[in-house]
Amino acid sequence: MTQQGERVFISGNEATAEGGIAGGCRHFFGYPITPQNKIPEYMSAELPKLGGVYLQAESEVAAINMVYGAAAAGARVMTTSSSPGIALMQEGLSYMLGSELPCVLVNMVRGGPGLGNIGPAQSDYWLATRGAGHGDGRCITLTPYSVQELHDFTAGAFDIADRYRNPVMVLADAILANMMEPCALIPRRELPPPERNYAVGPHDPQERERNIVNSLWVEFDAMEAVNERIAERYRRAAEEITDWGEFGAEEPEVLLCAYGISARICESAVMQAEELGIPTRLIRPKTVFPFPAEPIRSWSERATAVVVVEMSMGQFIEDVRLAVEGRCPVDLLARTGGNMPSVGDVVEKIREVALTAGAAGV
Amino acid sequence: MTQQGERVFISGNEATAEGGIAGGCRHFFGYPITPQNKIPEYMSAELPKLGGVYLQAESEVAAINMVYGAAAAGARVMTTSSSPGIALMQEGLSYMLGSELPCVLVNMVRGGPGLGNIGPAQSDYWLATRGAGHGDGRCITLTPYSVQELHDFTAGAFDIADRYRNPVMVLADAILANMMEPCALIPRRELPPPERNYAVGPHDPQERERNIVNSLWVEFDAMEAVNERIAERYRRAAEEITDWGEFGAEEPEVLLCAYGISARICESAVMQAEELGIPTRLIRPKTVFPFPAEPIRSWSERATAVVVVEMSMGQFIEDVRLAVEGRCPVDLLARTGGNMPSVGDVVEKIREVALTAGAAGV
Amino acid sequence: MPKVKIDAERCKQCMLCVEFCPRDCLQVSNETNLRGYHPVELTDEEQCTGCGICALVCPSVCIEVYR
Amino acid sequence: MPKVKIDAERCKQCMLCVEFCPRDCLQVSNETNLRGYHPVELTDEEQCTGCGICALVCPSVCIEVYR
Amino acid sequence: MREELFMAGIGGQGVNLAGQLVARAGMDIGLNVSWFPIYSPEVRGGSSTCTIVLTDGRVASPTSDHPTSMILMDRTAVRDFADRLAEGGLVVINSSLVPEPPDCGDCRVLMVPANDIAAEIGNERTLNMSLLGAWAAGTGVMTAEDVARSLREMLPERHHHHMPDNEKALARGADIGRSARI
Amino acid sequence: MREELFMAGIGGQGVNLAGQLVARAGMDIGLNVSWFPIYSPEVRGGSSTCTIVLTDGRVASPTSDHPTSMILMDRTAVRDFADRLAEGGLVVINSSLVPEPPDCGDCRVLMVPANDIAAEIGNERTLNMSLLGAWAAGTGVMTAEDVARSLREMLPERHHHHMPDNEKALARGADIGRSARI
Amino acid sequence: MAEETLINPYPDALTEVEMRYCPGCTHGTAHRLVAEVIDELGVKDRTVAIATVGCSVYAYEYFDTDAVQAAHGRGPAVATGIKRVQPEAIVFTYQGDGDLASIGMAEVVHAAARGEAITIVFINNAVFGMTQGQMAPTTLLGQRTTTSPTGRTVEAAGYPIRICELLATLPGVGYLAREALTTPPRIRSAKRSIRRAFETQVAGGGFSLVELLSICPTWWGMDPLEAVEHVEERMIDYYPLKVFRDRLAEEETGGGESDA
Amino acid sequence: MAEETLINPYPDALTEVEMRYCPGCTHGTAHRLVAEVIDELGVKDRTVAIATVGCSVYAYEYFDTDAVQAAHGRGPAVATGIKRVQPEAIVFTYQGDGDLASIGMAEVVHAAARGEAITIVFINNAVFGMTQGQMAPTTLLGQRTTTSPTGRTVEAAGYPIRICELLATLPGVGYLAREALTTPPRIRSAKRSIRRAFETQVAGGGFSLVELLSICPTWWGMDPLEAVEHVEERMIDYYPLKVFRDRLAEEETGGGESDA
Ligand SMILES: Cc1ncc(C[n+]2csc(CCOP(=O)(O)OP(=O)(O)O)c2C)c(N)n1
Ligand SMILES: Cc1ncc(C[n+]2csc(CCOP(=O)(O)OP(=O)(O)O)c2C)c(N)n1
Ligand code: SF4
Ligand code: SF4
Ligand code: SF4
Ligand code: SF4
Ligand code: SF4
Ligand code: SF4
Ligand SMILES: [Mg+2]
Ligand SMILES: [Mg+2]
Repeated sequence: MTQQGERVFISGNEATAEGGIAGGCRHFFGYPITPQNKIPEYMSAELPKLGGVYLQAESEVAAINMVYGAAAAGARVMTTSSSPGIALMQEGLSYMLGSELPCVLVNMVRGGPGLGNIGPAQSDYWLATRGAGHGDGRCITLTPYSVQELHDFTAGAFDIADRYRNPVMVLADAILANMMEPCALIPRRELPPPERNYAVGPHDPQERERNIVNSLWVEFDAMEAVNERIAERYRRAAEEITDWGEFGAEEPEVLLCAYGISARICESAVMQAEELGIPTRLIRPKTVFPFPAEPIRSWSERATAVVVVEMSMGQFIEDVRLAVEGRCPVDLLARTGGNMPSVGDVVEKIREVALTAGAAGV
Repeated sequence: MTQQGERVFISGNEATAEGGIAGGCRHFFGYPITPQNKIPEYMSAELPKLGGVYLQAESEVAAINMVYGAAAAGARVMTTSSSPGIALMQEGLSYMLGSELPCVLVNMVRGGPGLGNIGPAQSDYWLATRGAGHGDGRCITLTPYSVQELHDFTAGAFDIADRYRNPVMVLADAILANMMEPCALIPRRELPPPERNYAVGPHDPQERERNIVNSLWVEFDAMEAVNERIAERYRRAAEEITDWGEFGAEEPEVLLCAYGISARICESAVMQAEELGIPTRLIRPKTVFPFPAEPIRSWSERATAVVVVEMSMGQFIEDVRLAVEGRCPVDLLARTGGNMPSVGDVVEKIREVALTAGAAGV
Repeated sequence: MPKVKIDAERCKQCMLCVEFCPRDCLQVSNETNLRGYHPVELTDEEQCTGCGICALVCPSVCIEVYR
Repeated sequence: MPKVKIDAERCKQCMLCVEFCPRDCLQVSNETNLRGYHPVELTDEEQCTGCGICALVCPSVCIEVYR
Repeated sequence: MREELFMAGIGGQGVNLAGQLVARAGMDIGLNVSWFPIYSPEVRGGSSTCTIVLTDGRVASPTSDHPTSMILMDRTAVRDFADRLAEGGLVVINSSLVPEPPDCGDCRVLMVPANDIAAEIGNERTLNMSLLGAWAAGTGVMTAEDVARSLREMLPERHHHHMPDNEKALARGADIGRSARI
Repeated sequence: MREELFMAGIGGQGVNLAGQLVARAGMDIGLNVSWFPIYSPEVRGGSSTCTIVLTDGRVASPTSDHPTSMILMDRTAVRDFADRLAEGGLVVINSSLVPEPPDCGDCRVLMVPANDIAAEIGNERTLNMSLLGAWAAGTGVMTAEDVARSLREMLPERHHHHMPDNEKALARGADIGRSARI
Repeated sequence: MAEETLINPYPDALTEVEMRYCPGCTHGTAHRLVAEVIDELGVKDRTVAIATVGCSVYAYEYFDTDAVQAAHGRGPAVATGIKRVQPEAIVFTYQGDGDLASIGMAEVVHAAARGEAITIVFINNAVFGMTQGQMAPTTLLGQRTTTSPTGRTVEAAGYPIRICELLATLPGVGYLAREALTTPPRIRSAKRSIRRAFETQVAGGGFSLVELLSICPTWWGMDPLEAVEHVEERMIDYYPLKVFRDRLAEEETGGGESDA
Repeated sequence: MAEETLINPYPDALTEVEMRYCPGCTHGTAHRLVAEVIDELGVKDRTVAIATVGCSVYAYEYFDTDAVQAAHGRGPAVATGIKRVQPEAIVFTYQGDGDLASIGMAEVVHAAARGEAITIVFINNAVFGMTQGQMAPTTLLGQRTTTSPTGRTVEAAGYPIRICELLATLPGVGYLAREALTTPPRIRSAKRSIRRAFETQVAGGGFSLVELLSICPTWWGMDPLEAVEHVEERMIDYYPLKVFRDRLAEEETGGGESDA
């Protein structure tokens, strides 16, 4: 992604925080919540040293609105939270979208619904990809699957947010947040501030007109134009930044689809299935919005069955099914509430669908 | 739906409020927002007369949490709002789900994102059907398309909420809220309070153990069990309450899919298309979660093309595509930001897809 | 002599200036502006001291006082 | 004679009772409970007046005082 | 039969209440009806429009691409909306405010000096009634008496003393309306 | 080569830090590694577990269905987890707290009296080191010296005076570990 | 008349856009006073106005400065975000009583507690104007609104909240006053307080807020003059006009907070 | 020893479940006092405890009454919902300073303003305990926390909020006091206030809240005794112990609010 620096053994939370700094973030507004507390802790120690600002908001509602203000003032700004906190940010996110402001959010998803627990989960998939509150906007959503990717994706998220003037969500989970792995750090850069001709603040009136950041469009046509502008950006993003990884057999019988920590488990399952003689390929989105429908569609034409593995009751699977469009059966392996699928579970599921597909004579 | 009473000429907002009362609601907590202000106004005048409670909450966040408390105490309780307010209720909704509490919400959707405007829109489809905050829960979602249905569905929503111990959302829009039509009112009934063995409050300790309403499940397996229990209820709901209307040609060339106010416009378009010699059939979900996938699937096998009409950039269409699964092309007619598709727009789209399908020799 | 200019198109006929003018020299006119209001006018130039009170209380910011 | 009973399994060895006992008759014992704490015990029954202060300050609600 | 009536004007509730009255009267004579407004954002003033569908069939869309009749109450309304009238449609215009009839092909135009009529009757509140009377007679969807009957139902008791004036205005309008019925 | 080490015990950070040390040492000798914890909800006390993957290939899943080795620090840990060990795996047990070896088929068991060793060395903080030393020697994935080297890197300067004690404990453990290597 | 000069030039910090308020609504008066103060302090080019949600939502069209429209009640949080990025900016929010005292209570209290260097112009008209006259937290007991149709009662809705008295307990507050936009002397006094509040921000003296008792003829069901009288006779009674804190003055005279 | 009697029977309103607090944490003490009061007033069977989010989240396991777990900060809103449905219920929330004074500010102020007939037990330990010791709105200036690693400063985070002083401005409040869970006399006094607060609810005297200065040895980095001393020496200075309002007493003596 960028020039690599020091290689350290580090937790996902710390890698995320340091990724933010590497990406040029100097303003952080957040409210503590497990399992991502190490991020604000890290930021509160580091940002002041860099002349930046760490501010603990009184709530997630306040946090996202501070982010809104900071983004309006032209900052590379970030907030991080976990499920209930992200739910509270929905209105504010919608305002960011309506006002076409960039920011980076991290959601270290935990078991839900409600207070739930602090175990890992992937059940905020819709909240990320279909959320951003009311209205049509969506968060561009990145799904790292390692500490390294948490770092890299968070750092890269700022450029994406700027490019499309849209909130970018890094969607991970309680395990990725807490696990430790080696990570090559991107050097902290003072970025040249990108062109922000929309930002408010002290200015020379000779140089520009006054700026207004606003999401109120009384005229229906004006509002519709905003929606179309946003949709057009999403089309561009789909072409420019859709990203995914593939792993496994070149002539797969079974196609596995998973993202984030589930994809890690699936990689092990791919290897074990191979040993059992069931050629299996994993497609794992690194972006889920925009969604890599194309590779899933084309591989699903060559496979006899698709297995989706996710730590939710069936959210991600809808995007997979929208890509597969009936080309072959799509099966679900779901664990929730903090539980993770085991490698054995996945292998068992692969064996099961391979058998069924075989029996069906496909 | 139930025994019919007086027939009056009434606005959607008033019909909704009176529907709530007819459905047994005596406790209302809400925060004003256009275009549904007539609902709290109506409730503030009527409920106190009935020995009920109208309380204006300090915010939508407070409102949904008051609803949570009232539901925990065993009340038939309701709140109403519009898009930004519903976005603010997401965390609270997730808690209701996690604690398996019933309630009724109404969302009179307006143009978004952000502050947007007060025109009609259908861009909270995901917020309703994929929302309910973080975690896997969803709102059972009803989509009336007339003042009468607003009344009837709202009244009926309380039974559904009780049956599945799940929030039920009545999803309408600024036009349905404000338009006036004749409406046969369901008589106000004092319902026998349904069995609420979970409710807290003064009690005789001889008669029951203490009750705990809670969504915290530290044990992953316990949390997973909650999710499975909820999913099981959704499966039951899919069988028991999925509902939709159909209108138009028995041998359709084009299948129209739309809900709510869009479906009204589509009915006119069906009639006009018929006149133009393009047999067209409308399927309009009355419930969008659970979704009537089955009728759409089977009609899509007989039609040459599907046209989805919605007042959003393409949300509802995903559920249609998940039902159609590639059986025929699915096209979108979208208007947003307060704009509505005209009947002419829809007819034009029908003609267009009929031509394309014809040209493709289907 | 002081002079009071009222932008008739912006006046909303709220009567606050009329009420607070210490010299009672403002009155509603017979004109109707585009919004349908009858704008206020200075009826007695002689009386007006140019004190500016009318402008001070005008919520429509449509009174100019010259002195 | 007053008597103080401490539920050793619940004691978390916070020392608040030891500190506040006006007669200094409580001490950490050599036992280790399941949680790994050394529970407090009454070392000097004679001294104890049964005043109940130890129980008053005990956050673990694990002291019973008989009088 | 399907009548799609579009009404537009400035001045708060007047337009909307008049539209609701037509719809209500339609309901009272057994038609299927809907009334649907678009407010402009200002709290007061600004222009209001509403659409009323009256039919013996299914209302279906409460909106209208090309209304079969219109009541346009001021100049802006005529400028912005007149050309959306359906072919052969009827347009009722408040000629007190818009003296020159719009140019709308084969449409039928009824010029009703509503302000003047109200002034003559000596009751400003009857302003919309002459327009409704003209529309009712002009379209034949209902009679001025139907409108009056429903108005009496809708009006709070304490306003019933306005009924005679309203009925007068309705009748005056209906006279003009009948002239356009061929 | 792929080693999946599972560790469990009570008492806050001890288990996690020891696990992190193994992973870090693995990284330092050029392996691909991951460390992954499950905390129990209480702020303090309660049991902790963690899983370390060490491999010259792709780490893939950081979890382990059937760990190839385990370090179990107390009775609950043995009760709850011992039977998940892979066939032929190695289990290191703190025999100061769990005197009787678990019954786990063809597994290899190393009984390390960690508390006693720490007491002998006179430094409670070295408790986990003898277990790690035994594990390192028992699996051969790394040497006790590798662990010591990485520990020095991880320890803040102000704790370096503990290093000699830690090295002693590692060595004592390694002695026991070597005995199990056939 | 060559010697005649305009004594009240149209404020530079107001655009020419005609304000959409109802006749007599003192939102307009408040806008003018704020704009005059911005002009007088010469800070127009570094001012950022935060429009919130209420009848004054279009404030970004009226103030001729950089502007941000904020979500309902969240103005102080948005202002905080801006100020922390651009400490040189003069940031003010313009909030109604629904916006500030109802949904935005947490944000205003916390901004004040933090001593956030922002200014708040708080329009207390005892009602939700924009959404059709519902009860506000500041609605007086007995007052009829569309959601307290028989008059506000303590039993159903509790007591009206006095925001200044509440915030006066917070040491982070540098300037705090309540004024009324009714009579000419009061309007002059209101302007002095608004000016003082902005001066406090310019001087780095902490959080500042001016509450302005304002009329809503439309939803009070009164004409503007009756409404003015209602403020004078009823509102000021419950909401006394007062400078609650003026830290700059206290510092000048050596007084001030001692307990923080 | 036949004449020996247990002078401190284990409260009926506490379950046997062992509380999960750290050694010395006075959350346990507070629980016990509340349970004793519930017992003494004989209201156990009509009490509904609202557990909120913080170290005391499991309060629903500890209080042997009906219980509801509420979202972070929303306890007063949940309590309001319950009380409005079941006016006979005795409803109390148990909230930490993060829960009540940070995210829950709006809800507590509004419940108090409404004079909602609920009781709040407010544990002020000047830190977010459950989430690993972050700064709270009540963290003292200079205090180190995991998110104020070099000590809280006014510039970065503003002043600590005194909740009682803030709420004392609201006429809806019937009972309001600050106590400390440190020494035996203070603990006895705390119990008297808790009892008074519940009595106020039982008597229909409005909203009641007792703030309890509490220790968090774990995140203060102190042992329990040092922590107790810290409260005595530092916290009480900023948070004076006081009965701010006792409407029942005022009514008895004929005093009380006159301005509402
Ligand atoms: C989240 C949200 N909830 C509710 C609303 C609806 N709303 C708009 S303005 C307003 C209240 C306005 O009252 P106030 O702040 O007193 O301003 P005023 O109009 O009286 O000047 C409300 C409730 C909204 N826009 N957003
Ligand atoms: C919406 C939401 N945000 C954040 C959290 C995380 N959280 C849990 S407890 C807590 C603060 C607890 O502090 P306090 O209320 O002071 O209680 P204590 O643990 O100190 O007793 C936070 C921020 C959450 N559960 N929900
Ligand atoms: S300037 Fe003074 S005297 Fe002249 S009109 Fe205005 S208020 Fe009256
Ligand atoms: S104060 Fe202004 S708006 Fe009101 S009447 Fe006078 S000139 Fe007109
Ligand atoms: S009862 Fe009193 S004297 Fe006896 S041990 Fe307890 S505190 Fe000490
Ligand atoms: S106060 Fe209780 S928990 Fe603390 S040491 Fe004494 S008995 Fe043990
Ligand atoms: S509704 Fe009230 S506050 Fe709003 S503009 Fe009109 S008078 Fe002013
Ligand atoms: S973390 Fe602090 S507040 Fe929480 S239980 Fe431990 S000592 Fe008590
Ligand atoms: Mg207001
Ligand atoms: Mg705390």
